Amino acid sequence: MTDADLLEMYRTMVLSRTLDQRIWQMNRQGRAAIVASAQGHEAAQVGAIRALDPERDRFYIYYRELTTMLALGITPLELLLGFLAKDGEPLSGARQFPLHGAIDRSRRDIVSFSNVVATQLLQAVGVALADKMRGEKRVTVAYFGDGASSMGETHEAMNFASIHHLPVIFFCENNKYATSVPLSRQMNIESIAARADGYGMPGIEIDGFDPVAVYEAVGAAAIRALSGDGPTLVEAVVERFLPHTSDDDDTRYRPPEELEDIRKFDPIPAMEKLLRSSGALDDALDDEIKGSAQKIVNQATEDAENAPFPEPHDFYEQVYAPGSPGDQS
Amino acid sequence: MTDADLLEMYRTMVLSRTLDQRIWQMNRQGRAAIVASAQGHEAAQVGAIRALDPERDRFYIYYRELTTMLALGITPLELLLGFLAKDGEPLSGARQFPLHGAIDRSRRDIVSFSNVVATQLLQAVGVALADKMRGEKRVTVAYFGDGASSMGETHEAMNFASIHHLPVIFFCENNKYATSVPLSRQMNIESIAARADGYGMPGIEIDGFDPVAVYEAVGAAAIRALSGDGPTLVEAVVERFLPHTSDDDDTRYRPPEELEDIRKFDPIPAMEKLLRSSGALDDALDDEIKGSAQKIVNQATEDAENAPFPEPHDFYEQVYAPGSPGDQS
Amino acid sequence: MPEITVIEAVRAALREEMERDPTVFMLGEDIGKRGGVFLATDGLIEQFGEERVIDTPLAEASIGGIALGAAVNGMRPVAEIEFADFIWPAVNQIIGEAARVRYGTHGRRTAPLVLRVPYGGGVRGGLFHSQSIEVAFAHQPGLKVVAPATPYDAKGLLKSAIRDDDPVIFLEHKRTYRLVKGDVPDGEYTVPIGVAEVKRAGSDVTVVSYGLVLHYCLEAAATLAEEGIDVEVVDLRTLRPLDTDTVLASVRKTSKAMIVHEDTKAGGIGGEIAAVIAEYAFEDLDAPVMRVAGPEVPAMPFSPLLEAEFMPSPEKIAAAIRKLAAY
Amino acid sequence: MPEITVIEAVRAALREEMERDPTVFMLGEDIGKRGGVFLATDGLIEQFGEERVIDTPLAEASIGGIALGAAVNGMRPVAEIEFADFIWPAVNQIIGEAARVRYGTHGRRTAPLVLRVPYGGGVRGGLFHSQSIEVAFAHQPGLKVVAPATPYDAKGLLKSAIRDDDPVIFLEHKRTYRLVKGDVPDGEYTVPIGVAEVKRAGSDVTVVSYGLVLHYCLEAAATLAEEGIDVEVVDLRTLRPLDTDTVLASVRKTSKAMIVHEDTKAGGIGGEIAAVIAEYAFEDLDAPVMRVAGPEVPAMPFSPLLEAEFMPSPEKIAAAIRKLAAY
Ligand SMILES: Cc1ncc(C[n+]2csc(CCOP(=O)(O)OP(=O)(O)O)c2C)c(N)n1
Ligand SMILES: Cc1ncc(C[n+]2csc(CCOP(=O)(O)OP(=O)(O)O)c2C)c(N)n1
Ligand SMILES: [Mg+2]
Ligand SMILES: [Mg+2]
Repeated sequence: MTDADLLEMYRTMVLSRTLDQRIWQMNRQGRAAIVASAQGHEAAQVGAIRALDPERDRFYIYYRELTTMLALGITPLELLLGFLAKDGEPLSGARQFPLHGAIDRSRRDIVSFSNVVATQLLQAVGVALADKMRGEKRVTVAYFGDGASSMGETHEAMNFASIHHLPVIFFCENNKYATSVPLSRQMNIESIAARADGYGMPGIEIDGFDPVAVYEAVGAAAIRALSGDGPTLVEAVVERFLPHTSDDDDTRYRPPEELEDIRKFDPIPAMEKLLRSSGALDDALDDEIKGSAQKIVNQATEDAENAPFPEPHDFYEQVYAPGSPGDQS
Repeated sequence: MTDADLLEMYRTMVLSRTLDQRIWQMNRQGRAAIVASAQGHEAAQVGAIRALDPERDRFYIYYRELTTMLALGITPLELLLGFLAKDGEPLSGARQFPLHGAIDRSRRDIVSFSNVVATQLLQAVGVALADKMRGEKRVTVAYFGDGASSMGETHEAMNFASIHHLPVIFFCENNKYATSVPLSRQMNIESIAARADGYGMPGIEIDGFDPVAVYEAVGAAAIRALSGDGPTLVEAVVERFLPHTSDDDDTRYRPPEELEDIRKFDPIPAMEKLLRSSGALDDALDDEIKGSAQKIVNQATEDAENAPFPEPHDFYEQVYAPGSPGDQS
Repeated sequence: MPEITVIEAVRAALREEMERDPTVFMLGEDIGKRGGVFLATDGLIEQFGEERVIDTPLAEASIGGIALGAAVNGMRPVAEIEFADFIWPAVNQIIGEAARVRYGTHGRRTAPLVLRVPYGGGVRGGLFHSQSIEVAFAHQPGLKVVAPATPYDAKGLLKSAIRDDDPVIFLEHKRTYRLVKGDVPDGEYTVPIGVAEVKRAGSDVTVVSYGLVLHYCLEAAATLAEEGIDVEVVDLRTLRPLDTDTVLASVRKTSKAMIVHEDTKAGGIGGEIAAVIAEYAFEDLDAPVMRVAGPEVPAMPFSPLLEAEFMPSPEKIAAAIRKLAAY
Repeated sequence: MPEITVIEAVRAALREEMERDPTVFMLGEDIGKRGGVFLATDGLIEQFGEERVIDTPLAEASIGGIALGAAVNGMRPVAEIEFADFIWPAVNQIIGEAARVRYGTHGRRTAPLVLRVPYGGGVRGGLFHSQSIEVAFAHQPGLKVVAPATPYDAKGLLKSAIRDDDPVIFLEHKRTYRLVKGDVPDGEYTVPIGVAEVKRAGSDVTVVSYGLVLHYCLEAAATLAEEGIDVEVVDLRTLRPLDTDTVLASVRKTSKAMIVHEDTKAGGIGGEIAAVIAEYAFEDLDAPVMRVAGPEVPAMPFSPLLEAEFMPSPEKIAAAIRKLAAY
């Protein structure tokens, strides 16, 4: 990985954090209805995308993938339109929660239909099965949290993908909490990656604060997938810096020491330090990166706030295929 | 294990085989609607019960547990009434398939509500949770097949039981087929017991043709359960000697060589040989055991055939609690 | 009589029943220290400990199946599904199993469990935090389905549900949690399952409803009273078994019937009520049986104008009643 | 026109569609060498190979979810649920997800999948091999639900379902598989989704039905014809979207309506049909809208006399029609 690569990752992480803070703030001001923050997950998300091909691969994300979206080229304005449920939102026409729906396939194959945890895993497996049947060489990445690992469907998805050697990467962002439920009440093991053995696939646990480690693990998994050898479970251990969502209050269930501890190490300043020490980053460049993130986010905020809410004129559209029985549009 | 123990196991196995053959034959004659045979599973089932306490423990069985039922003291007549859907059937009042329903709790805690594969596992976990909450020292055994291991609910059951150190034995009778689907299309691993690691519990694979090996494995699991240390996954590898059920035709999907191979070793003659070689069994005793099994089954057949079908007079009973809203009885 | 909210009524019922009966316990996601995402179980883990207030893994099939097993083994579990939208993984255990335990064992086992299910929209919940899921459950014999609209009914019916010897699906409309207030006596009382209530007496039109939109029907009735239309509003309260007697008595009096629910129309509960009226009150009817219900789209959208388009409102309901009254 | 059975019609449709369109493939339990437990897929793995006829693990959520993923990614999966009774683990993916894909992505993704579901009783299937499960699906906007009764309709509708761009639940009544025979042309044809058919014209009473009991209604109609009662029998064929025009036209002609289904009554499809009639044909009705349906027990029992007690029969239906005709 070159300094240029590292710098680009850094730029995306800074942009993500800036945007994330803005959205959180807008929620607190009553301007955004609900927000799930990616703060603490940025390094893992940016490292994973770096190892993949945004044009070739398919991304079955979940709601905490703000950095992933930015790394895949979705703009802050588009994302903000989603958070404000405004017209022009690119995933669902503002029919859905922020980050839910799908990006036009001609642009990116990013899908996150639903809020229902873990449903995307079986769907991602079906997507990969279709690619395999057609002989298309693509990787499908199924993103999920530690909480999703408890769902029966997650078991079924891993099992099927491994039986059929499907080109899937199961990418787990383990932030040690499913809303308020800590790992110790979710499982009697230390590492989710340890489950991989039971499906006959490789599993690897990595430090999700280290984007290069994530890049390497996902890269290896992608090579395996593209070679037809089957799926891999990659577990990136991260921290959730903020409450589960803007509706949550994590002081109810996380001890004060823990809340203090998790903020002690932050992958973004860590990356800054690394880049500065290698000489790739100096004050001027860092100012440019942070300043431009701020500018982009400010402009996007203004534009998104000025956008109208969608009117219900197309309310009955896309229930069924146009002209098909049941179509009321 | 004493010779007397071994002899009693042998007696149950012989009775089970005799009854099983009778039921299969009655199905072929159009006298029993549907039959799932336990032939090939007898050693595993009898060995497991030997290690448990029929009065203390709870048995969440599935449809292939004919030997288990006999070993727990349910009579051939009672079972035949079930296979013929006759009045006096002790599990469901003949509302259900053979072997489905529940035995009066005052007699035995044997439950098999439903034909829906794997549903019993989560229920068994809930049962064990209740025992733990009340401080009752009992083992709950959840029986299932290799096919059931694919269901999401199986994953959830094992995970929860292990988190809460519940007194459950997950007893898998792996006969290498889910109806027609061989292991290789069910999983990309060799042994289901290997999954146990991923839940933080012990898993052991044993030869299900060896009742003593099964007895020992289940015995160790019971001690662990009763000590409050949590669940164990015991996988008994067996063979399904007959088609999946009487509605199935296994020659459609099992190669002729395989069908021949699986019958080469039969745990019942093997047990006979073992007992004879130790001197515990001679011709006279063997004749008595086989003859009495035949007599019991003949008498039960006659009695069951003479029994009437239940009339619909209580058709609306037990939909809701008597006198409760919705009760129509 | 203190005035409390629906969520307070639910919480009070849970606490009192746990105090009364040691076999009552709770399981669900985030119901422990978090107190439930709606704070229905706030304070319970502190009072009763984590043995009786169990935070489950994120796994709804587990919540259904483990509650069922514990119920069969002598306990009275009260399980929470975090949002109704997430109930589908549990239906195998609830519709498939719990509903049939008593019948399929000829009474040898029973399943006295309660599944508390926050449902419904108008809360900016979008496609997956707004669902009405009553139809699948209300259709299944063996289950009871309760859907209170007021704090009084919520508390009294939840107590009845916990004491009931059959599986009960207890539907709590999320929008009523903090919006709807009402008087609730301090002492012990229950409200019987299976009994509807006339929430407003009237002579011109019968409106049958439940849940959040019951309140919208009452609002509409108040508006129409000023116009000289006297509306009787029947609150079903229980969706299985249906109290058809109360519904039919009302229709026989007014001769005009309308059903209002938030759930989508085709195949909704309204169809069953209309069918009962069309069969058993046919001779009394002076007008078609009409329905006001959610539109035929897969779920409630997120953006505010879209959500408003979905929801029945007092105005939409009043307009429909006006038409029916004029028939 | 050769006479074939329903199962042969299903098999022919599957084979022809797989030959026609390489994106069509099959997945389910035991559908490979076993040919499906009802032999619906007999011979397909030999003709199309195990890449296009996939034996899944015993896991219905997988069948639903993987079919959905493949459909979203350009394929046309036809999934089999071995028995309707086992569909519940899949509803999270079908009702929760597949039904909402098009709406929730504003058309950016679609889910052209078919779920073939053998359902219904009268086959000594007991509590868990006899279920009618149409209600939960027919209530969900975004899904289409088809339930043919004859070989001709089964073949033509299955082809339409496979070519449809939305998720279709295709209900095959198990008892009709070998019992019901009928003429089916050799060549290519389809039957449109969403269109009911008058299977017998008559002037005195309209009977609306579908599936196995549609045939019982026709038997009852034949009996009653000899008694001078002229029954019109409407076969719904599609349960969502409902063809209310055909139903209403018939009721406007006969002025008397009855709905017959095997599924239990309260909250069944019959409620919706009755409601539509009570709203839109009110002025034309000369009698209450009546329903004949399964009893309010959790499921169909196994023992023969008990099963018979559950099932609607030509005699029970004829008796009910006689009453309605005499009203
Ligand atoms: C099936 C289902 N159950 C419950 C919820 C409510 N819920 C939303 S997110 C969440 C926690 C998810 O935790 P995890 O998978 O670890 O992801 P994280 O938010 O920590 O990134 C819960 C319980 C849901 N969306 N879906
Ligand atoms: C959820 C569910 N899906 C499908 C079926 C149909 N079915 C009944 S038994 C069976 C195979 C079970 O195999 P396994 O668990 O290995 O048990 P075995 O019969 O081999 O002992 C299948 C597919 C079912 N009963 N339940
Ligand atoms: Mg987490
Ligand atoms: Mg097996």
